[in-house]
Amino acid sequence: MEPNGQHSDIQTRNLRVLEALLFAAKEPLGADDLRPYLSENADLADLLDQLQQRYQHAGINLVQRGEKFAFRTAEDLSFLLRRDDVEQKPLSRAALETLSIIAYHQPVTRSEIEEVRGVATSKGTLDVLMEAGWVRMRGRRRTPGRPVTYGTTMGFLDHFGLEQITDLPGLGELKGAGLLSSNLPPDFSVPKPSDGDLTSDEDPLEPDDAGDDLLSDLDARNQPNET
Amino acid sequence: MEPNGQHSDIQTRNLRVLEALLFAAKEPLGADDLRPYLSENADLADLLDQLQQRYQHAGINLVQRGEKFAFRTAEDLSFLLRRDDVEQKPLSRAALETLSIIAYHQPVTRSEIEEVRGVATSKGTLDVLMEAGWVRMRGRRRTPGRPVTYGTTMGFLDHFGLEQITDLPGLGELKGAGLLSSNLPPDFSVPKPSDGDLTSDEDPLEPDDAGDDLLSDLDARNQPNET
Amino acid sequence: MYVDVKGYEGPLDLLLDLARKQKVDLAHISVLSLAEQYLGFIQTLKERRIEVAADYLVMAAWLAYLKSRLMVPHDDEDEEPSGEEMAALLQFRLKRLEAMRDAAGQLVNRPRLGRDIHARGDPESILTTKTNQWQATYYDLLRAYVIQREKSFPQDYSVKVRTVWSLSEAEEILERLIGQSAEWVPLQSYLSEYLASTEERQTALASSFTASLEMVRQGQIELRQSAPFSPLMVRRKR
Repeated sequence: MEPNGQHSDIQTRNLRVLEALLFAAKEPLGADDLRPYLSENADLADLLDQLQQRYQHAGINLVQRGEKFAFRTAEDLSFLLRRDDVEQKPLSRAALETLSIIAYHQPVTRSEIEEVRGVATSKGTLDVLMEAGWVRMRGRRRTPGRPVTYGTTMGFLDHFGLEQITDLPGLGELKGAGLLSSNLPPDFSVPKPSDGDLTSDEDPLEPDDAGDDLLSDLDARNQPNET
Repeated sequence: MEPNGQHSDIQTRNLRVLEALLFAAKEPLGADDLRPYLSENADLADLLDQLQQRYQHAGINLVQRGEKFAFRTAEDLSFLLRRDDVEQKPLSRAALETLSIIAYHQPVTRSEIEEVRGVATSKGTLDVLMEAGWVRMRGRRRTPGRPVTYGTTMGFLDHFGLEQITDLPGLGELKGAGLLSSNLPPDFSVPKPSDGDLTSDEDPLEPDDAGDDLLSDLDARNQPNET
Repeated sequence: MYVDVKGYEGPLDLLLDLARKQKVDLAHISVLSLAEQYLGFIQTLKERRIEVAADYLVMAAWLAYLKSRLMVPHDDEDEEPSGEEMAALLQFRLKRLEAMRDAAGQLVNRPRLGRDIHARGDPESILTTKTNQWQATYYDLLRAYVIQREKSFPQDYSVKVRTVWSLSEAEEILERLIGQSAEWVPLQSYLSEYLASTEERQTALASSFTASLEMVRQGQIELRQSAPFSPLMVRRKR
């Protein structure tokens, strides 16, 4: 065999060994891990470079992590490694009630929701509504305690088939649909919801706003007496 | 783009997806695991064949294990990659014999295993093999006492590097010599081991079947007389 | 000869070991001498008062029977298996056990996963994102809103206590007001105190009129009205 052919045989073998080692390794491997398995005087950097090129367009790539190397799923295929497990659940009554108040009364604070509901609203209920993608924190009300204001989202409109939030039926329509009794107190009204820009008494949220309300616990405790 | 180019784009993508899925997984994957990620009407067998060829001379190969596929380091590199330290507690002679009897005679009942070995099988032996993931309870034989039938698993094929159960070493000679028949002396129909679907004389296991054999204790006791 | 019976995986294993010592192919083994060796071995164990498992004794009995069958010529009328058939059976079982042993040896020496061949060392696990998809209908939403708002309506529906004169109350009052007066006096003037209040006016009029009729019937008082809508006059009956 001519020297050149022999050289490329050794080269091929080195590449195969690297492939196998990197595949079987539990963690990225560095030069010290790899060199003992290669032929003497092998140019590790060059071999890794060749391997990197070989897998450049494959479903897996040879990636560098610091001084070490590992095979990883190609970034554009990373969706293959994610599974979405969707479980359909009916919304609890508390969540549904809270959602409806947010929808009509937005922008609304937690203590305002509680005022309408007559009971304290758990943070969990709001979390569920936010997880569902129907409710969002809009901003903070410019009142003492600066409570968070809640409103509905595009997802809310989508789910309930509304083109805009003002499509929610008003007083007359609710009565007309027989949902509301016609025997209403004279001062009864249904607010006109707005899910758009911040209102004049709302401040924007800080980028890292966790949405905690300073006074919410206090509010919640006082709630049952409040009505 | 001309239709042909488009076709090969889809083909390339399918191959990359298969590569990524098979590479990311430790266990062999089957059609059900792979097909959902491919383009509609993709020819899975053909794609796997292409992939197998692409990796034929690489340091890792695409191997078939029963109906499933996995990337494994190339067999000829084993002398380099051999890791004796990770070898689990070596199998006892009894376990190894039992394993090979199950592999070659499957589906096989405990009393048939005992008939071959001429000695009672302790329950622990089968447990060890099942815990290793090499042996499974397949069903129940349609004979008095309805004994459990045992067979090998995909994990068995994977561990011992067999594409399918018919690749067991020396299977042809054993068959030819009539040594795989459980009834003696060599009769006309020589069975072939089958690790697949239930055979005509097997019933499926109940979902909560604990694998107890009603007659097994009796069988074990009677064993030496039975011949 | 000293052999530890515990080293064997049962009587068949012992027989196989003895057969191998004949150093011939199992197909050409002398079953008769094999049976004799086995029986001799068991005998030795017994003489040394070594406890022998039942399995081995059962095999010994079978081999003793085999030996006797082999030594007498076969009778065609005999329904029992011939000595030759029994010997073939034993040979088959020994061959099969040996074959399984060889197979096990080949199997265990194959390139094995985790030792010679390796799977992906660092599998990229599949991340399962569990999402709840919440269900609610538009109708549910509106109902929920309306129910809550209706709950908040003022609940001051206190039942008005209406002042009503019962007939007996009216009779009592008239009795007291008319007293022993024998003069004709308008009924209304007796009731002026009560008629001033709008709440009592109707019931005072209605009940006292009805009561007065009852008192006339009882002969206690007399009533007189000179013309329609003129004042109703009342006096104690003499």
